[in-house]
Amino acid sequence: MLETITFSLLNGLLYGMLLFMLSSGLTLIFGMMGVLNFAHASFYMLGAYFAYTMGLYTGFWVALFLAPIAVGLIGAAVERFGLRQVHQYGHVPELLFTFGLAYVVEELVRLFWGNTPMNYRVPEALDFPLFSLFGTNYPAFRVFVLVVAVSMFVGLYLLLKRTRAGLIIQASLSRPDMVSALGHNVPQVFMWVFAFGTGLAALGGVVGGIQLVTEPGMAFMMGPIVFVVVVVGGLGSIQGALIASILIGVLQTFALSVDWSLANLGMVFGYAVPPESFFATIWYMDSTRIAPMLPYLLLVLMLIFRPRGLMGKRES
Amino acid sequence: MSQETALALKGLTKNFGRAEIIRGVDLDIKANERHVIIGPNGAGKSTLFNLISGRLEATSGTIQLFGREIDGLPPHRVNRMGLSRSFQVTNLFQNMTVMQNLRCALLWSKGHKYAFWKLVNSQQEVTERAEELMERLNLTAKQHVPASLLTYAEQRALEIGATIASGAKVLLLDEPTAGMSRTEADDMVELIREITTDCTLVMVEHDLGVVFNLADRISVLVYGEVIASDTPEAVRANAAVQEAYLGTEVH
Amino acid sequence: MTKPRRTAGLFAGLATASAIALASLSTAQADDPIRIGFIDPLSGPFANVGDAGLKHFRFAADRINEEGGINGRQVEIVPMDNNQSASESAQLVQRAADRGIDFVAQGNGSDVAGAIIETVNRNNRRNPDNKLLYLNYAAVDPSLTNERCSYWHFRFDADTTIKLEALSNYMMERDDIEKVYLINQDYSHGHEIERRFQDLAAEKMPNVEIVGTQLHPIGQVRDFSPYVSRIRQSGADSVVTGNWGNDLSLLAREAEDAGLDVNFYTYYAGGLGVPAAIGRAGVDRVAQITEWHANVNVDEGHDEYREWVDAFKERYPDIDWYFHRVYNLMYMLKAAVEEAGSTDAEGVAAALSGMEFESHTGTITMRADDHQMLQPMYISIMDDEVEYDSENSGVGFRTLSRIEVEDATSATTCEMDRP
Amino acid sequence: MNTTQVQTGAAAGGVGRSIWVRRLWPWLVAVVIAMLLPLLVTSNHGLTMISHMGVMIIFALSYNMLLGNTGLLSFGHAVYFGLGGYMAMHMLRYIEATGFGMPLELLPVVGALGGLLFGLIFGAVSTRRAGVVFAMISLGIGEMVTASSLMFTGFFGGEAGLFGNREAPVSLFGIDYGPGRNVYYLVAVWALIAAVIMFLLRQTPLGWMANAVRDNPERAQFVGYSPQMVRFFQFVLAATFAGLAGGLFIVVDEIITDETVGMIQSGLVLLSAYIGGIGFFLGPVVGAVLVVFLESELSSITDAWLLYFGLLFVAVVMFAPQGLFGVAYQQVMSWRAGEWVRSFHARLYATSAMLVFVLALIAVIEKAYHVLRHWNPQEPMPLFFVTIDATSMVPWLVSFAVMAGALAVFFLHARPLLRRALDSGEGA
Repeated sequence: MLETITFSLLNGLLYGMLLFMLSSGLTLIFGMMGVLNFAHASFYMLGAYFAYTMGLYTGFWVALFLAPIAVGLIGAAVERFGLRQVHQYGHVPELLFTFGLAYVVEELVRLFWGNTPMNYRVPEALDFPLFSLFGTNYPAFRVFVLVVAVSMFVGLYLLLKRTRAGLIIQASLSRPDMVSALGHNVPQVFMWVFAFGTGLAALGGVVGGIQLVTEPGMAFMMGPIVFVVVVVGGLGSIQGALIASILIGVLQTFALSVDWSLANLGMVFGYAVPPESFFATIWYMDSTRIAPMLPYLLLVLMLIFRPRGLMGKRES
Repeated sequence: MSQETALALKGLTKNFGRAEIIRGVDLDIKANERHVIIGPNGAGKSTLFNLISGRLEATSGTIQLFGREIDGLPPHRVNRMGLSRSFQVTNLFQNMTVMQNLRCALLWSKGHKYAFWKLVNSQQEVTERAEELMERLNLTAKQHVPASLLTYAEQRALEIGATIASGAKVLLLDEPTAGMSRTEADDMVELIREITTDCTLVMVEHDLGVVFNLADRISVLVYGEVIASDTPEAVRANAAVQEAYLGTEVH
Repeated sequence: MTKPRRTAGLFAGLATASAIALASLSTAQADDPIRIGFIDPLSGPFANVGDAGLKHFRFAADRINEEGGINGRQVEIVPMDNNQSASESAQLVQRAADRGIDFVAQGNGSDVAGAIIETVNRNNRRNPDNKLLYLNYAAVDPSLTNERCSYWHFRFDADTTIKLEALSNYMMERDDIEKVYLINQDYSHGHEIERRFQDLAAEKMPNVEIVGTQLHPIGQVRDFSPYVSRIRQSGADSVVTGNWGNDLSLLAREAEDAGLDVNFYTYYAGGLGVPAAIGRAGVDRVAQITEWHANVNVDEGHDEYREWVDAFKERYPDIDWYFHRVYNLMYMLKAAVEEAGSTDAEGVAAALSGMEFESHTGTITMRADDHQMLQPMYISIMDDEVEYDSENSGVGFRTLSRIEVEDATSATTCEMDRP
Repeated sequence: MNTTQVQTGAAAGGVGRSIWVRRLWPWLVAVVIAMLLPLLVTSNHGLTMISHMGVMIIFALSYNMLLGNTGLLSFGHAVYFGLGGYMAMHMLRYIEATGFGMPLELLPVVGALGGLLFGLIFGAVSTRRAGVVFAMISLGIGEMVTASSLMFTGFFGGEAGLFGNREAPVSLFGIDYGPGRNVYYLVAVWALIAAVIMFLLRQTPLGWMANAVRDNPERAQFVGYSPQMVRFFQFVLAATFAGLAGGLFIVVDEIITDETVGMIQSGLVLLSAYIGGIGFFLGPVVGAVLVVFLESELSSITDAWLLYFGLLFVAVVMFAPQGLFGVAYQQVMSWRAGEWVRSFHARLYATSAMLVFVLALIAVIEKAYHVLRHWNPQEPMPLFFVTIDATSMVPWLVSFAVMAGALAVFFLHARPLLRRALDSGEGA
């Protein structure tokens, strides 16, 4: 049991940190620009593909830095030539623009890289078991992912709290109208925030593409869950995104690793639903089968009872 | 004039964080009186309106409308109980025409509620009443013009029209003449006088000419407290008021 | 509307234009080539799977055409993208019938296969002069040749029951397999394997204890570590799984990462991205049960077929000839059309039903009772020192055992309506 | 989307007979088109496609009751479509099994009731707020229902879905619903009924207040309406019509799978409504027809169809947020205003420049697909009536040159010219 808990925690944390790398950029973009970027996971995918392709020529370590920058530049271009045009029509068209963009990016990835998963592997320097726990090896690359994610959080935190640029961004996370009031070139600021946010997603893709699988469906798979993280954490809140990422990561991992159903709860109270009754399906449903639904349940409940999320300062 | 109390505020307070904006307001407004609230900027007049109309929730205290408690109710419930308000900043259905704005304002009071089995255009009563209102507001010629394309004075008139359309017994008007020229303001005052012959009016106003011309009673709100509430003459003579308000602002 | 006339006029124009466009698109013509409608996902998340199948069919068709075609007629594969959707597929079957296509082929997803059977049945009933045959090359749900069996459906792959039958015949003779863990995707395919394997274990594998069963959501799990730690806790030495795609790749990689020492017996480790995704992690660890794999040609010396496989690789360097059953399907269809003398669905169906065919792996039979192919099966394991690797991954498969036809068969409950 | 908010207002005055005649004739045109369409489309597949168009028209119109009329952006509207469809399918199977006497014509009503039921349940929790909160709740509910489709296999029939036979129930009018044509007429009649009802709903007190709540929820409160209740009623009605569409869908397809409740279906109805134009009653109708047509036909013409689909959508959002119908409407208005007379040549010029650009872009995309996706890129490739070798430089250079040229002409010459033409008109 201790083994299950330890590993669930470790793996939940790891998955949570991957989620955080995606959601931090999304929450930043939302907080600042009010744009719910549906294509955010597409930039995560581009990060993975770019890093894979660059890595073939430059090796993993250079790609780790170059790929997010390249994707960030694409993000800047998308903002400059796409979003900015749509901005005048309001937030719904902005959101729909990114919705369409997600389709286009996926098709382009299929066009250039094909439909099959990429052979994107752990770099040799990290391809060894770091330690062994209860007889199970823990690969070094996972620890590396954790290190990258944590340093990203720390870096982001310092950037926001300690630098002038960060203070501007922070101010505008809670009061977007402030930016222009402070005499900043709003479109320019938006462009770089968007670039920065997509770059963060790409960094998540560089390591996530290895940890998971680099294939054209990866954006579609991650997209909705990242929204859940950002909304649960509170739109525009980096700390909230971190907490929600880990919460959802651990929650999902636990639900998968512990066999549990309402029937267990019922037994504690000495109550059981007859197996043939209407509610029996729900009553005897394993937690493992409910697991994929949990984040969305959390999302809906959160929005009903606390629409600003865990750490959010405003509703929308 | 009947002596029934239309609106009664008791110990009303409102805090924003640690800032106390309304600090224990007690106020009785009789039915059918024209009651004007004055006070310096930042005294909390608009906040008071927002509390009464349900836009904001009071921190403590009670609000009664014809003896029924309304504090804590959402704005639409307050409205249905016979209290209607206008806004300092024009707050209309900008994309709808004059006619549509007035009809929307009439639908609930004419008992149509959320009906989806009858057409708005075939409700003769609503149409007639809307036409009547337009006539009174001098907006008949503009009935098919979207609210966003009206002049400022016309928008203010429509704002008042939308407020009174439902035939509410208590009207809250928030600076109806703000930003208007002298003649426009005079027209507006005439309009208000005309439409409030048989209902209770509570109004926030800066223009003291308008205030003393229209008010049956005046309340003076300073830093979230009512320091005086009396007839215009008595308020004019009140030393505290002169010191706190008139003395500093009126020459 | 304020401007009803204008808007209605526009709408009328648009509708008329599109109607004319429609009309021009859909005219049936029966011309020279024998056409096979290939219905599988060619876009969207499963595109790689359908795309690989299409390449197999095209290659085989080109070979047949080079050899002179069927009855002198060329064979043409008509790709039809179903987006992995059952209802889309049903429409495509209709379209195929409209176009005068006589055969439809499909493989991915038993749900889609079920829809196609229904639609083909319905079409053959409602349009008796425009009948279709459905050639199934990969959908393995047993019900398709049992309670839902149809005279118009022919399955060239072994169904789940047969695969497990073969696997159990292999396992019962291995004394190093004692504790088996079943992990499967939570949908009918996975359920079927779980149920069927448990039955077989009780029936004839006294040496095997099932130490755990697990269903997991399909295509949703990004992190298999909780499952792997459960497998470890169960003390299993073997895992049987019907997982495919990422669900298999991630599972095998996670097992390798965690240092889990078990063998995986799988359905789909051999193709469609899985070898590349698993790589050396699978050597001597991941086994598959299939009707053929490339190194069978080396072991059994099928030189002619090696040439075929090599030519395919030359034409499509990214993938390998994987579906031996597409070879069977195309050449059996050829034989059936030649026997029937035409592409008339009824004649071809009659010829295919019960047909015996000399394939590279031996004599195979399309059982007349239920139109299920009976063929020898191979259990093979990943190996990085074999002649043919899979999809340029550096690992291929080495035969562990060949299961002869009589050990790779199962009874059917099919009660077929025959015309 | 703010162009024609409450279009009823202009004719607010009397309701004379002549107005009714004028109002009625677009519907008569629609009836005539719907009646004649099967004469042009005779193949089974074509009939299925136009039946799907009918279904999608109802679905997209119901979606627009949310997005266009009430300002509620839903990412989970397919939930009600799909669940309605499942309800109808269960009824169909029940009829098949027991011979229950419900006629096929009324089966869609079962779907509508299903939509109503789930609309009541989910609407109650999701309409408290509009905006992002509503959008995210709808996304969450959509994902939850999708996830549960594999948990409750009894209801959803697992991934294989459920089948039914539309010939099993009796017919009210003794019609044989085996042939696709008869089913098409059933769809057409229902689509027309649903469209008329939804059109009239826009003009009821609820429909007006939906617009009011969309534009200014606060003011709506101060005229006595609870925005939440207005949203809730609109939501439930929209879900009911979505369920009706779902019920018709299973009559056409005789199969239903869990993809009908899924994100892709929800996305498709959003695309349909938006591409057509959410500010107009007929916008979603145009969008639905176009989307079904493209989905069904484009995929058999080109591999790149999803890319074109995505690009079309992005282009509409960027350059024509009023939707395709909105663009057409503007052009007609502009024609009426006489602007076409003085700017006809400039318009023609600008449009053809753009058209050339789009054609060159299509050429580039097709060539890219040929080179990158075809097993043998050297194989000659047919493109716009010529056959080219996509691996040689020349066709690429030509395409890019044409693209750049067309863009330059458009931005540097045609557009300024068009602007001048229009401005001079205003001055005159």
